[in-house]
This record gives sequence, C-alpha cells and structure tokens, in this order.
Amino acid sequence: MIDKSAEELIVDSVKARFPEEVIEAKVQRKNRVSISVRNNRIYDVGLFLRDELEFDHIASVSGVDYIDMNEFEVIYYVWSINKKVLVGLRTKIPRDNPVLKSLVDVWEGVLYHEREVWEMFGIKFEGHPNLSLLLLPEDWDGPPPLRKDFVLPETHQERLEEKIKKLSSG
Amino acid sequence: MSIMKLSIGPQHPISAHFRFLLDVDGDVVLKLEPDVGYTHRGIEKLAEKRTYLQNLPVIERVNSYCDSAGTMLGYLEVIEELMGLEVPERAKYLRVIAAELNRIASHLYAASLFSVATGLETMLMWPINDRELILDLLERLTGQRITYTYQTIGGVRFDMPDGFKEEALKRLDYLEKRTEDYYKMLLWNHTFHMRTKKVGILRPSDAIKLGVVGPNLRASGVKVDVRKDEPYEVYDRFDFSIPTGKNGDSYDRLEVRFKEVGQSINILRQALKDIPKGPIKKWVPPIVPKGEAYTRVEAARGEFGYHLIGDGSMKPYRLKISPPSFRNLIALPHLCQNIPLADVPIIYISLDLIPMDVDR
Amino acid sequence: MVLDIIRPFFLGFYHAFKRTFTVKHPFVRLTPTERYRGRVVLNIDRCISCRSCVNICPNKALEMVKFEKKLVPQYDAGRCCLCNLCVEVCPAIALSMSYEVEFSEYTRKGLIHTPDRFSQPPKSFLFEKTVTVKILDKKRGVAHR
Amino acid sequence: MLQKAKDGLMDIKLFRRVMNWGKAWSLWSVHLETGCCGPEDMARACARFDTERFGTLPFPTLRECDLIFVTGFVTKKMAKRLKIVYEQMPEPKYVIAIGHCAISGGLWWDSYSVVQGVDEIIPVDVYVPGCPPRPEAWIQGIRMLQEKIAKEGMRKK
Repeated sequence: MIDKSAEELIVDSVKARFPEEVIEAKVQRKNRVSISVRNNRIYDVGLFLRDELEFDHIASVSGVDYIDMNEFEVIYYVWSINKKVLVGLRTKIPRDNPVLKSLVDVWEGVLYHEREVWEMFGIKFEGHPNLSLLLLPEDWDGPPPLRKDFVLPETHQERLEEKIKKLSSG
Repeated sequence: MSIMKLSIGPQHPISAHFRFLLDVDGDVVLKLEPDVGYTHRGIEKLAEKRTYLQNLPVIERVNSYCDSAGTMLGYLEVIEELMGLEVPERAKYLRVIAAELNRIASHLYAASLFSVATGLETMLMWPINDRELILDLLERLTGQRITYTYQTIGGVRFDMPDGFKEEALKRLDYLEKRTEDYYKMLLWNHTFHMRTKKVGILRPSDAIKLGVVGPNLRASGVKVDVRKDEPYEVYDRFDFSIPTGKNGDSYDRLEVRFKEVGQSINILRQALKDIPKGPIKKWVPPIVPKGEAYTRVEAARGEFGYHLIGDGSMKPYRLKISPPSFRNLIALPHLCQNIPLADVPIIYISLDLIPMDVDR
Repeated sequence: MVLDIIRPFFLGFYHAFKRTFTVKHPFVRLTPTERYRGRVVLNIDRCISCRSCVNICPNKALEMVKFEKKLVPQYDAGRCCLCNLCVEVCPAIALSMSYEVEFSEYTRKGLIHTPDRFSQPPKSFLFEKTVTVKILDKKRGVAHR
Repeated sequence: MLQKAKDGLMDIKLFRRVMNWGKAWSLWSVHLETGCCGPEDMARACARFDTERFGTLPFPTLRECDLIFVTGFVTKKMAKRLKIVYEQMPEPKYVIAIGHCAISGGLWWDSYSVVQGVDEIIPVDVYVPGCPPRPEAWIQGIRMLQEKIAKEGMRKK
C-alpha cells in the first residue's frame, strides 16, 4: 500500500464518515482540501472536522454570489495547527431563501465572520446570537452590498460634469 | 448594584475610528462591545469593478497603516497561484526586503502607540524617530513613505538603487543597537511592568478557539507563523526563529513584537547578502484564468487570507480578504470581562488592532 | 527593582545631550530621493493622445480635454493617489513623477491642473539647503547634515 | 454694550493683528483620525518634522482645540461623528483636508460607503493633496492656514 499524504487521509476519512452528505471532497494542492457538503448537514461535518480531525483555527468565512445559478456559496476556511492543512468547508444554498445553521457552537471565532457575511450577502445564520450590522452604517437601508445585483453608484460621472461646468463658467 | 452604559469614541485619546460600548459597574467593566465600521470602504465590492492591475493601490490600502508591502504580497500571491506564474528570483528577494522593512516599521509604530497608552511620552518619540530611518530606506526603494505600490503582478517595479545595500545594513546595525535602549527604557521598566503584566491574559486554548492570529497568538505561546508553515516567496531559504511569549499578557504581546523586529533584521541581512542578479519583472497577460485559490501570508499584524475566484476576465469575480485585525478583534470583548476600566486602553492597544484592517 | 525605575530617567537625561533629529523644514529640507513621487508632470509635445493613462487610472484623476488643437490629459491633483500606474503605462513617456510634493491650495478648484499648468515643471527649491541622515551613531544619536 | 465695546476694540487694526497672530500660532488639533493618513499624522507631530514649532499640538480634548485634520477618507458612518466633533469645537475653528480621499473621495469614487469629499459636510480651509501627503506637505498646509488667519478681517475697512 502506498503512503498517503495528510490531505488525502483527511479526504478519505470525511468521505467514509459522511458518504451521503459530502458531495465532493478533493485535494486542491499541497495543504489545501476542499469539501463541499449539503447545506442541512454542515453542522455535523463541522463538528467532525473540529473534534476528530483537529481543525481548530478558523481562518475566514467567505460568501460567493453565483447569480447565474441562483445560489449562494458559503465557505468556511479552517486551518489545522497540528496538521498544517487548510480545509475549505463549502455549501450551496438557494438564493431565494438563504438560511444556514450557524457554526458558532463549533468554532467560536466565526462570530464576527458570520455577522459580516450576513450583512454583506443577506444570508441568515440560524442560532447566531447577534445578527446586527457590523461594518455598514447603522441607518443602511439598501440591499446587501456584496450581492451581484447591487449596483455601485456612478458618482464620479455627475461630479465630473459639475466640475467641467464650474471650470467653464469661471 | 447598578450597571451603567458607557460609550467611548470615536473621538478619544487612544485611537480614533473605534467606538466601545461598555457595561460598567462602578469601576469594573462587565462587558465590552466594539462598534466598528467607521472606516468601511467596501474594498471587496470595489475590487470586483476594477481590473487586477488597477486593484493594486486599492488592495494596498486595506492596511495602509505602515504595512502596505505585507498586505499586497498576499494579493499578488493569490493571482500568481491562479496564473501558475513563477516570479524572477531577484523580484522575490526584493519583495521580501520591502515586506520585512515594513514589518519593522509597523512594529515600531505599535510600540510607540503602546507607550503613549501607558503614559510614557519618551517612548512615543523614539520608535517613531527610528521608524523614520526605515521609511527613508523604503522611500529610496519605492518612492513613497507609506503606500508604495511597489510590488506588481509578475515582479516588482523598481530595482534596488545604488548604495541601498550599504545604507540598509548601516541602519539595521544602528537599529539593533538601539533596541537595547528600548529594553532599558520600556521593557525592563518596573512601572511599565506594573501596568502591563498580568493584564489581559489570553490563554493559548482560548486564542486558538477564537482564531486569533499573528504576534497576539504567538505571545500566548502558540508557535504559528505562515512564513514557516507554508513558506511563500523565499522565506524557506532564511534562517530565523519564531519568538513566542509565555504568559500571553499585554507585556508579552509587546515583547514578542520587539523580538520579531530582531528576527526581521536577521532576515533582511540574509536577504541583502544573497540577493541574486537578474530581471525584476516578467510580462504577464492581463487576464487571470478561471479558478479559485486561497493564499495566506504573514503580514506585520498577523495572517492575511486572500480568497480569489477568477472567471477568466480582467476583473476578479470575487475577492475575499480575511485580515488579521478582523480576526483579532474578537479577542477584545473576550479579554475585557470583569477588569478595571483603566486596563481597557492597555488591552486594546496591546492587540494592535488597526481599524482600516477590520473594516476594509 | 530600584535600578529599573531609575535607569529610564538617566537614559532620558542622557539623551538630552544627543544631537537633534529635527529637520527645520521650511528653511532646510530633506534631499529628495531619485524616485521621490510627487505630482505628475506632463510633457505636452510628447503626448500622443492615446488615452491609456486615463483608462488605467483607478481614481479617475485624469481626463482628456482639448488644448491647443490636441487632446491631452487634465490632472486633478485632488484625486491622484500618486500610484505611478499612469507613468508606467504611458507608451510615449510623456508623464513623469516630479519631486514637488507641496501643492496645497485654498480652494478645490485650484487643485485641478489644466494642461498648461499640468505641463509646468516642478517648482525648484535650489536655494534651500537640503540634508540627509549622515550621522548614525548610538552614542551621538542620529543627525542630518 | 459689551458687544459694542468688543466691536470697537476690533476696529483697531493693531488689535486685530495681535488677535490673528495669537490664533495662528496656537492651532491645537483634535485627535480624530478619519482615514489612513494616521501614521503620517504621528510622523509630523514627532521629532523629525515637529509641527509643534508652528503651535500645532495634537490634543485629545476637543473642547480646547481649534483645528481638525481630516486625515483621509470619511465614511458615511464617520461623517455624522465628524460633524458632531466640528460643532462641539469652540470658535474659531479651522479644517485642513489631508489626502486625496478627504478632498474628493479619491480612490473610493464609486464606493457605497465613502463621502465624496469632506467639503460636503464641513467647510474646508486648506486642501493638502497626496496619498498620504508627506510631512513636508502637512507643514505647508499648516503654514498656508496661518497665512490665511493672518489676513482674517484685515481688509474690512
């Protein structure tokens, strides 16, 4: 039998433990593992990663808006200090009803990360203790800004015309 | 027992851009809630509207508080990983030199802020003055004092100027000797010990659980450094150690930064010694292929994570930046529970949070 | 312990006799380095009106205007972040960074450099004394000469 | 009555000149960093460029200050606070806009969160461009403000 690298062992153990829930698990490159799971079981996979595979150091929670496929993707990047591997635990949720179980109980560090994803994408995390605006102004009433259908204001053009007008008048 | 709500900021003596909402019982802080977002620019959204090259000055200003070079490195790493690009050797060394010089400047800045929070005015002036010497070097190398836009996709923009090496070595020697003075003035100072030792102890288990990074994590005794774990650029060729603290208190967090300055000087000497000759830049197409990558770099305040999704055009589809201060922010409410009100500034400043970095 | 308290005082006192680090700026200035990035200067004769600087500028600091029957960029100093991208991209080497960093104005309009002002060379400070860090000694301190 | 006496005093040119001289050389600045020119604020206040030579002392208590350096971009969240700070300051008060972000929004010209130029919120006396402006440029900004103050009310009659 050939010796397997740490990344491959992780992929194998996750696949063996959750044969149904894991859609895809692969080694991206050295030190990078990507696991995509069904959105209703992300909590269990997270617990498994933390308790049995020593993924303890939360790196980032990232949201992606795939507007063509009408779905969001949420990616939890977790680093393992002992194994020196970064796992991307990803799941897709429908764009019309973006609700996901919060992983605050699993990794305490995701507290602010999830709050940020909530305000930037409007993805609701069930069980999160405090989903309120973190970075945006407190009287923000527009749509979540990082969604692809949020259009940035073209302020420059108007100001440019104003400027030219001022210059030409005197 | 009556609980009073107290709001500090954003105009306050420690640092602006931040607001703390405190629950205070007499003199004891029960709970602290940071109110951030005063410097939120929406960089992640703006990055989607600009080309990869136009993004250089934008990304750099995620943390333009003395650490532009280290911040930029991660962005370039992630693009180059997606492109499968190998940067010329000399460019790699020059990038490392800029980043390490910047790390020294950043730590000196942190030290000066720390001492002004403890009321030591002299130590406010000294590190800032010595930081000027480093900024002079960076200015010679890049042309700017704070925001360099020095590294670019596929290399660096300018080569090392004549006489830079000798001047740099001279100044680093001076700085190394000068660190003794800092120890005498600040770190061995009994008054300073009383103010900072056993204040804001962050246990290693808590630090890992909360996802704290950088010097704050190392001060708790956890030996984690991206430069050693996943060597990027040419960090695997240098001989350096990772300084760690013992107790994880505010004092250790400062001491680790001072020790890191020593290690940076060490790296810089090696880099200046064996920098090879050759080209400094490679021509690269403006289009980044389809794909996804996540890279980590160790900037002065900790680990930067960049997650890039390219869709085969000139603009990124999604660029997620996971900055160190955002990840260290969570330690602030954790540490500010049942402590005297007077310790809040010490703990805040010892974490070296930069609001630019938190908010993006 | 007592030593730890007293030592900083002595050290501070000792530093009172070191050289001053201050650059007396309006009379003496730091020598600009070779890559000193000040305001951008245009060479009108060299400009080929290709718009590449306008297209690359992330700040929209440049815009094309008509000047003496030619389309040349107009520079808004209040928008420029001195990132050097336009200088790098210019195919005709018409743009360059100057050493002039002091171009403050009382009005916002004054910061918009129309092509004739944009193409003026930077103000010279030849009559002012320029200094650099020369003395770098732990005993004597750091001083400019 | 008191107002009348004050106006009468101010009519004397010498008195006005002395007042202006006093104002110009004691510009204490509020410590409110709105954006990322903060390190340069530190650099210009410390030993190398030492703007205290011109009477510009960074001071934490805003009720005793005359000058705001708007250092860098102003977000919509910060804009309200900046206005509050400005209103709390006693007369006379001056504003120096530092950096291209404070002047025009600069690099964040299409951002959803950044105010396009600080002059939309508070009146600005001197614009200092650069990103961040070097300490030399800060000093020029302060000197220009002093010149402006020295001319204040001098052309009245």
